[in-house]
Amino acid sequence: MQILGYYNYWVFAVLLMIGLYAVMSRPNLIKKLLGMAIFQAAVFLLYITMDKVEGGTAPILRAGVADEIYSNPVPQVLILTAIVVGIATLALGLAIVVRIHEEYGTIEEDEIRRQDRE
Amino acid sequence: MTAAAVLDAASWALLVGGGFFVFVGGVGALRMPDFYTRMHAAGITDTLGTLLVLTGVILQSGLSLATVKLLAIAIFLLLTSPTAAYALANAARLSGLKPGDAAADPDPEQRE
Amino acid sequence: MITLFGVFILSLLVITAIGIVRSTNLFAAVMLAGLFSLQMAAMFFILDAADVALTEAAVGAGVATVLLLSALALLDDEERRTRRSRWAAIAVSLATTLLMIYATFEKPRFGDPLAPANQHVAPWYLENTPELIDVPNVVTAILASFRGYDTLGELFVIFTAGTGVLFVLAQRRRDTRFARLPNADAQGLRHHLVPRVVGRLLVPFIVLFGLYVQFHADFGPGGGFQAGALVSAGFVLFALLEGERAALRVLPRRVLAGMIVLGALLFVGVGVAGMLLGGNFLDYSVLGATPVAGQHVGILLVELGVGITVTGVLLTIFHAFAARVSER
Amino acid sequence: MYYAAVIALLVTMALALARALLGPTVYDRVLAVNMFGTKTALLLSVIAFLYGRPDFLDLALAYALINFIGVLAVLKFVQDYTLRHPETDAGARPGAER
Repeated sequence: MQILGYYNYWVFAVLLMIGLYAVMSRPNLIKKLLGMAIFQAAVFLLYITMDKVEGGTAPILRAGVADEIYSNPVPQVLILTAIVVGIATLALGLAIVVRIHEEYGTIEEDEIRRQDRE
Repeated sequence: MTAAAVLDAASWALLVGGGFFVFVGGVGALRMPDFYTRMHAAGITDTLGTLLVLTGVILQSGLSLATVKLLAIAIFLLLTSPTAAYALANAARLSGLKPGDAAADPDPEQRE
Repeated sequence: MITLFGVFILSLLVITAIGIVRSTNLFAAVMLAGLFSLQMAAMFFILDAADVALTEAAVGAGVATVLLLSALALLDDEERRTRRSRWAAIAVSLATTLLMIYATFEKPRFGDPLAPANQHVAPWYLENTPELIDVPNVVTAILASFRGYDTLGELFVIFTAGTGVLFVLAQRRRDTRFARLPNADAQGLRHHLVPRVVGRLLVPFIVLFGLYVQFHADFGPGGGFQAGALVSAGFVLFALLEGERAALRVLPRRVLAGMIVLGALLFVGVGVAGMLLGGNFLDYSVLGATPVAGQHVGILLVELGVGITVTGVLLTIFHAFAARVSER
Repeated sequence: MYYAAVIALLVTMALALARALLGPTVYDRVLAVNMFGTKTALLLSVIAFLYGRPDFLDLALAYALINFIGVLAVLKFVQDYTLRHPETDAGARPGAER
């Protein structure tokens, strides 16, 4: 169980780097945006992992139950707003990609660079 | 045997039965040879498994707000999943996918 | 046992993420991203974050897939195979992963109540919320009241992103000005009878559920962010079924723009009202007869402002993309 | 007792994920996503009871209501796609890995 306790952090690291790898190695702009979404999700996972308290329950207080352990509400507040901000910024990224496609006729990064040089 | 024990036993049976059907649906969706048979496997067990699992949980919840919510979940799932299955099959049929068409997976060599 | 379930879902997450990166078809990648979001929501729920899971559910299932698909409808859905060598990227990612995994051994054990993150401010919030604010949902109390200033900032980020999408996409395309014809694209799914009937039946329930989530936020998981995403999911469903024009007749663009501004103004207005009544900016305790009653009024209004702005922004973004698709 | 149902649901989710990764047609992937969504709604409602907090059923309710939207969005996307590209072999595209 000691090892399993670190598994969340390892998955965080792996997901983060899968996202980074997609952004670095794929010239396709939509793929880059999806990679960024994975990167973002990994950060959410890290924060929510840190909120868990052993034997605890979600921080919505129950009437009449004394000395219950509650998980940490602060990371939840941060991530809750970040998810909605994430979708809004993803939409902005998609809008820019759509405009790039209208101007260049492609969403492949190296193709766009080639056209810029000409 | 008390009433509570009977309820527990019934709920056990329903949950295990529901889990079995859900699992059968999953195997069918993976192993069946073409799209329409896969959908057949997934769609029917989806309905039955959902119903059994939710009934099993309802037996445990007693009469409370949770029962109403579970009933609402059951009703909405029973409305939407057959509709989604219908819409999907209809779209596949209209687009010209014939039963037996997608039988073979693409050559693994060609996939990246 | 629950920990093992978490480990299982986390492994599925990694497999899905690899699938997203490796698939050469963007449509397939978007479908896998939908699966990724479902798994994230289940994982958040297992980790005791009910509010976060509800947000991920509302955003991921209702809006994200639709937005990605409407963007994809304007682009090519096939990724061109690249000849570029990937070894540098693989090496950098792998090395960083190993370094980060090495660093995690310094982290406090998973679920440790004595971890610094759980010792700093969280116990104070948990202890004082019943007395100072008196709502059961501590997440809502922190979001709307203790850290209201922070939430205001997040709201303005969303506001700015919505405005940015409008700046980028709202301008008409030059070359298609004369070629605009009434086309089948804008008709939605009108001729699919069964989905249309069932979908129309669901729309009021989705909006009703959104309102429940909005106004029940003090007692259960919910709040303006989730409610905004849910209500806009209801309207997106309506637009998919009846065509975008029918949806714009119900909620025209002007109304949506008004909602974006109104929600943000409501939030700021509550803060300024607190100042005028002798408190600090976003200090709600002066708004009611007693400080606790004032907090209740303030939280209700602030969450309402968040809900209105989020609904407005998400629907504006959806319509901006959908208008591009039907112009083609 | 809940564990039996949770394990069955998790295994089924893995099977659905395998179907989504394998494809081969667009419809197989949509089927997998829809299946996964239903299973997530069930999983969340069972886990809410496992945790002894039935007030969290709201989450499962949210999925039961809006999981359907994704399928309809795909349907509309495919319909528009075949309208715009009438010449392509529709059974294989879009979404087929070639």
